[in-house]
Amino acid sequence: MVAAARTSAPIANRQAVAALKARFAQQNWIFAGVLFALLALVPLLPVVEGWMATQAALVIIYILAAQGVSVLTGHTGLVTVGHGGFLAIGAYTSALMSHYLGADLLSGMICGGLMAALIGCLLGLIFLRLAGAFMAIGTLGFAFFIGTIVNNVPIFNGRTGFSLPPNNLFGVIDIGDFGFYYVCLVTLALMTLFMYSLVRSGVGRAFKALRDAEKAAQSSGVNRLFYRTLAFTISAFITGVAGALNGHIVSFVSAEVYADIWYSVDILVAAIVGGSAMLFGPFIGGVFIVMVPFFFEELADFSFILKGIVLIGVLMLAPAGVADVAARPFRAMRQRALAQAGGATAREHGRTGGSPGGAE
Amino acid sequence: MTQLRCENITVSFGGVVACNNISLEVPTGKIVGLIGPNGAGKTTLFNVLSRFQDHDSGHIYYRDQDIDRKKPHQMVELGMARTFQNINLFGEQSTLDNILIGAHHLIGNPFADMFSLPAARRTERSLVQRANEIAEMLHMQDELDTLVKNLPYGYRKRVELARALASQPELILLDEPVAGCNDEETDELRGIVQRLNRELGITIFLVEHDMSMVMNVCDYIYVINFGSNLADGTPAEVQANADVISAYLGEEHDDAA
Amino acid sequence: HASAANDPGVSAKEILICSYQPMTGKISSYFRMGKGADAWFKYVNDQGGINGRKIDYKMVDDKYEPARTMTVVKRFIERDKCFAIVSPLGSAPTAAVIDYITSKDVPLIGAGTGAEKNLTYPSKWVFPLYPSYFTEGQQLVRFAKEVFGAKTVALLYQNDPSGKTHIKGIESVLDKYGVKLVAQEGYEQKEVDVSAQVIAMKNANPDAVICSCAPEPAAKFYTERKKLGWNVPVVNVFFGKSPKVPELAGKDAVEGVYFSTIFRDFNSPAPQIQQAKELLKKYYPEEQPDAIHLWGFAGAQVFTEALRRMGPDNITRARLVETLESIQDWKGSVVPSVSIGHGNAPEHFIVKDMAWVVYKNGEFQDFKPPWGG
Amino acid sequence: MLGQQIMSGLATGSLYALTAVAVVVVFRNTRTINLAQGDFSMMGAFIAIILLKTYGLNYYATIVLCVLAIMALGVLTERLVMRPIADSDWLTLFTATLGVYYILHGVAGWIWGRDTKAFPVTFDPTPVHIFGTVVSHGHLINMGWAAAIGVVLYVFFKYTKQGIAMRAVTDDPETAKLMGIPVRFIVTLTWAMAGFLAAFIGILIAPIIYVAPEMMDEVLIKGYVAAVFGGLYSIPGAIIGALMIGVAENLAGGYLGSHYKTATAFAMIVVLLTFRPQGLFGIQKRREI
Amino acid sequence: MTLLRLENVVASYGAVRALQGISIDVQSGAIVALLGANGAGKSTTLKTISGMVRPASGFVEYDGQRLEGKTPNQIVRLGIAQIPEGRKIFKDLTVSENLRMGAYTRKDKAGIEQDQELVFVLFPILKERARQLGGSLSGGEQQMLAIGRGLMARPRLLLLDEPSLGLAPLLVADIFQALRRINKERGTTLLIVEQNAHVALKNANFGYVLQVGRVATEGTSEELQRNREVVESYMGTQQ
Ligand SMILES: Nc1ncnc2c1ncn2[C@@H]1O[C@H](COP(=O)(O)OP(=O)(O)OP(=O)(O)O)[C@@H](O)[C@H]1O
Ligand SMILES: Nc1ncnc2c1ncn2[C@@H]1O[C@H](COP(=O)(O)OP(=O)(O)OP(=O)(O)O)[C@@H](O)[C@H]1O
Ligand SMILES: [Mg+2]
Ligand SMILES: [Mg+2]
Repeated sequence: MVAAARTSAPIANRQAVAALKARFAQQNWIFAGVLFALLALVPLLPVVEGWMATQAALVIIYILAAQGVSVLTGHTGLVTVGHGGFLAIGAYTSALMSHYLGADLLSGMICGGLMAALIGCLLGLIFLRLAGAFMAIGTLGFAFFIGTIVNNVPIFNGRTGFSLPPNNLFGVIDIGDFGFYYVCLVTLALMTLFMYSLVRSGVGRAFKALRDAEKAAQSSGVNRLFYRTLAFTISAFITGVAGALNGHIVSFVSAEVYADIWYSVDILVAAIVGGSAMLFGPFIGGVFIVMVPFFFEELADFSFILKGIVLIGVLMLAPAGVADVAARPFRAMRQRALAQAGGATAREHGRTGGSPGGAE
Repeated sequence: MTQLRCENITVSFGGVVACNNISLEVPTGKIVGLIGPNGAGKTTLFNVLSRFQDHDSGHIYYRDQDIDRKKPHQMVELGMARTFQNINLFGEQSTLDNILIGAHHLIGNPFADMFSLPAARRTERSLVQRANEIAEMLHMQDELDTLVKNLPYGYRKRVELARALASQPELILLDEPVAGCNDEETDELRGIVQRLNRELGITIFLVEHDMSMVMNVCDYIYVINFGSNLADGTPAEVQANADVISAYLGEEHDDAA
Repeated sequence: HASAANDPGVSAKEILICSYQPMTGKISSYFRMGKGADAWFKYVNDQGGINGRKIDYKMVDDKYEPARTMTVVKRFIERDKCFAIVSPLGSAPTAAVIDYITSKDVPLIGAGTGAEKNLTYPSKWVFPLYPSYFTEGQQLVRFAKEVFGAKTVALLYQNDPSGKTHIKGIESVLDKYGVKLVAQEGYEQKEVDVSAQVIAMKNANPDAVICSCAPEPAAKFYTERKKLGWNVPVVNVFFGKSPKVPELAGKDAVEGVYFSTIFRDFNSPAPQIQQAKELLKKYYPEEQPDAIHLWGFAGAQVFTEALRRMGPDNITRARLVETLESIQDWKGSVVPSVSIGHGNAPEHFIVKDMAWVVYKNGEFQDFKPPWGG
Repeated sequence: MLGQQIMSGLATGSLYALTAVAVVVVFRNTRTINLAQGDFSMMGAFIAIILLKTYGLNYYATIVLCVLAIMALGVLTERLVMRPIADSDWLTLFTATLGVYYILHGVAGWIWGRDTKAFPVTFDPTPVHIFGTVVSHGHLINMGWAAAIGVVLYVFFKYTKQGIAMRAVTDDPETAKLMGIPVRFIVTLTWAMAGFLAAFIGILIAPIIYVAPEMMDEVLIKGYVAAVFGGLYSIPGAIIGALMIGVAENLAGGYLGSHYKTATAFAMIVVLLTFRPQGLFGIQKRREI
Repeated sequence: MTLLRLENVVASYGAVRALQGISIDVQSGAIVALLGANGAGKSTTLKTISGMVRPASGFVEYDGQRLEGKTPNQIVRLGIAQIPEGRKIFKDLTVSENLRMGAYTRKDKAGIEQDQELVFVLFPILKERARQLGGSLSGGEQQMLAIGRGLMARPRLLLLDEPSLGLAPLLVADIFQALRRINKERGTTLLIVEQNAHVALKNANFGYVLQVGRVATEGTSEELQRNREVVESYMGTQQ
């Protein structure tokens, strides 16, 4: 009588529900496949010029950086205002390698990512006990710290910076605008695949558990030290790779660019506006953060104002991120289908950080 | 053999002494109860036993192994799971996910898991299978996809239990499992607890203020008051103990139980 | 017009030139440069343009982020087909795109940057605006030595390429003039307070101070100096020479301070300066005239002068470079005199010489150093 | 020498302190990190310049009008921006205040230009000598105000019914409603208070740091660091944190080299948070299980 | 005289229809118990009264006045206080500050003092813990604080959502005794949601049993205590 009291629907047809869920997963795959195929094919159209490829590559770089943020902020609930620091680490690692060793783009990206991951891992350990706004300020401090280093340690050449040779890949000298775009695109595809796997894995579940109820997570055997550090490491790796690409897109790095918090803020905004707890969020966020200024860029003083208005407007319409709103109709559709198949009222929900004041 | 034993546990917060020299033991395969007035230190003791709270002095032994320095997350690997008095669940996630997180230590190598390697996928399937079985046992198979924050209070307590079970424990600490349940629901949970103990051989240590539960399922009961041991014995002994009656049960208790 | 012979960006009626500006972002106050250039082009257009063509001056926001600058400049050149890039702003942004711009044979005229790379770039397409901080640093030491008779100097500098290049220039001639650098204190671009630095400098007890500061920090320095009652002679670098300094710090705090300068002061009766002031007032009434506006004017004016000299036909980028190189001792702009050399960027400076002023009795007055600079 | 460095550090710290207090007030009562807090002050400073210069008002009348105007701005921000998204998580609110920051920056730049302006009323420039150190009148007045505001707010939150209600609203707005606490009104009041403090701060520090759209950026960041340093909930903590940061920065600038000045504040905060994740005066630890 | 009347109230959370038409009548000065299984809609019923949940249809009438469109804090000012489910004490406020917030709408200083004393007599531990943060209390102590805070409002109608949750047996008896006394001495009307049907019906005059969002049975407590179905479902198998 107790169980029956809650469900007015007939006893669930679990097999039908499972089949439906499998179909939804398949639909996700098809959607992603079509999206990436389109992104790969569009540049082949004759109307597409080199500058568009560069513009698109910049969007992808921001998407990647925001994906990095989303691992921490969206999925693990640790707000970071310091990912510009990882962007810088990736950019400088790769830039130094290519400047001094003539390393190619791929090894630069990998090493940039790994270096960021290494430092991310350390940072995760140092900040083990921080949460909420304390974490935000701590990571901000990290970004400033990286800024001070690249500004003052001679090898980074401070604000004067240094230029890189043209981007080469596997010995192909100067892969050009389109070559660079494809490198970005393939990286994005791989990272997205990884994120998909991560979020649905037991590890992703452990991240979320730490985000939503830390004590309960620990009592279930989730090692806080390990998983927080892992989240930091993965997050830093992805953003580090984005940083390497960010250095190479202009073939130039300088402290004037990276010793500054605005990158950190922009990446965070991209993650939040898109919806940092959703796989598709960073895609929208990346487009947002690059393309909104693109449309306002000739408006001088008004562009500041318009940017603010657009940002607030988007947040009002989609407080949990644009991806959340965009996904709503699909979610509703699937929910109805599930309900028909006999499942109860399943609902997913996007969310970002925990409480701002939390410290251990 | 003793599953869990503690000796002379003392914990204080500033001026408040929450546990004062408490000693007790939970024999393997038994159901042991812990009762005492509000603020007696029961939850604090549970926190100590599950290593969420450091004790100022005393020792804890799990199967005679000293666990004074273990981390909370290591306890499930040893075979100890717990539930919380103030429900501690992942509200934004489904019941299924909440149960699965309980099985966290069974996912194997996190790096294989993270990349969804085939072995990891097999493990995941078996975990989901088990989660379904647990849900069925607790009569909540229809709520697997419901977000936990939308469940009524009594169900959330049950999800807590399900999560603890998912870790395949030898010992479960239950902090007020039937608070917020009516008598019929209490009966049902009592049945479940007894099944867990008899059929799966899980040792159970529970805190509860509902005497119909405590007196009917426990093999042995410890009573604490103001952080100190007050009495212990079989339910009948405890119920008859004058100290326990005056400090905790009250004269009318037989009316309620 | 024989438009067939014209290069991209030039039509019968118009000529498109572009620039990237930090309209938003961390140093948006430097967008003044773009406004200065724009005011000049608006004026030129109101006068009917040049040789029958109006100037379409397109300014785009790059937020001072080189990655964005790159996409912006690629669009300028590939999509918009702009003829030249005139009076853009930023060291890092320019350093990031200068390879690309020159590889497309597009002239880059009067960029607001003092970064070494941009000033010494081995390309004929680049026309730097003002002399390197290195040269200026050398002259500042000479000034301290010969005007103040200093044997020891202290330096306050901005912790960025401008300051660091100044240091290099200064250090290169210390021996030559027999001057010792007894303290060098840096500050960050947006630092709230420079008192720690000033105290440290005062402690070193130098005969004179070289202040490599932008207007706001310079003002803070003079305020602090006055507060400490420290009457050391000071010479300030050119980008700190602004009416802002006495306005912010108070006149008496700045009394007697020397400044190097590349543009004449807005108080100068020179008609070119007065005209610039008028134009700013007309097209950007909110702006308070500032040296950074003049940076924009300088590039824009030199560019329009070259365009005028090229005549209506055959407007090509190559000819633009040739024509620019032909400008000698031209006094028509806010720069007292423009002489552009032949060759690559290091020979192409629009402004070559430092001049000097001293702040006396509430205004900037010309000052002729002993060596007659 | 050391004395002078410390005194100058205290002077700088008092600039951060005022902002840090405002940060704590808004944070405690709305769980929002208000990025526009500095720009409220900036708007206040600009409005004050106009009132003083263009309308020739006297200093005190200016303060009153200016405070009213910025309080209105605070309330407007709450009504138009924060209230519609009040139910979102704090990160969304934080991002929205970034939007407000953009708008105020843009509006100020558009109306008043990007130039740095001098504040017409400056303090008596003759320095004051204390314990063999010099400090300007402006800074002294600042320190005095920081202390006074700190004390008043501390008492307000600790002992008055409305002050406690404000904290209750932060703790759990839903339950606060059940107590009959007018939650919306209290939130509005908080923003008015933020505006009040901001205007005051703007007028007090404008003579020292000059007036420009970005005048408060650096001060705000340091204000945050100070607030976090003090534990984010504690007003005395914020003030002490600010003074400590001011002093540490100045000492680092004087003895280590000035490029390490900015880094010092952050190095301090990182070290502190590593060992005391709840800040110096963090709230009493409460149990979670 | 009827103090509170719910007429055919329907309420839902998104797709979940928690109340499917509930009608309840609470006499002034009565103690009314609300029983039902987990998820029956008991808490939701209280929330619609206090204005936390808006009915989709039907209405709530209090003291002859419809509560439609009133905000929770207006409703509190009319004299309805709620002790919410799950304690919901202010964790970052001290015990005495929590109590003070319970009396937020009151102005009579003396009366507030007096009530605080009453709470301290009822729950002496709270007096000991007066300066400690609410969040540091044990579960049962928090429940006491929540009850105390509700009493501090000195309401005409007090809604209690599972007041005995997590309290020791001895204390449960004490609390109900105290509630009866308050009911008698002050005439405070009580609407109590309780899982412990025994205790509830023993102390109440009247009871409602909810089932899946509907009133399944109602009657005086004697009637309900005699009702077989009720006894079987909610009072468990007694030994
Ligand atoms: N962090 C803390 N700071 C101060 N006092 C505390 C803290 N944690 C617990 N206490 C006090 O310690 C005592 C024991 O609390 P505990 O939660 O263990 O009681 P309990 O026996 O579980 O009671 P209940 O049956 O009410 O849940 C209580 O009086 C409580 O106020
Ligand atoms: N916030 C919510 N969102 C969605 N559904 C909800 C929400 N709160 C309650 N419900 C649903 O409404 C129904 C009634 O819930 P309610 O909390 O009123 O039950 P209850 O009788 O108080 O149960 P309990 O005895 O467990 O407290 C349940 O099915 C529950 O799942
Ligand atoms: Mg307890
Ligand atoms: Mg309920």
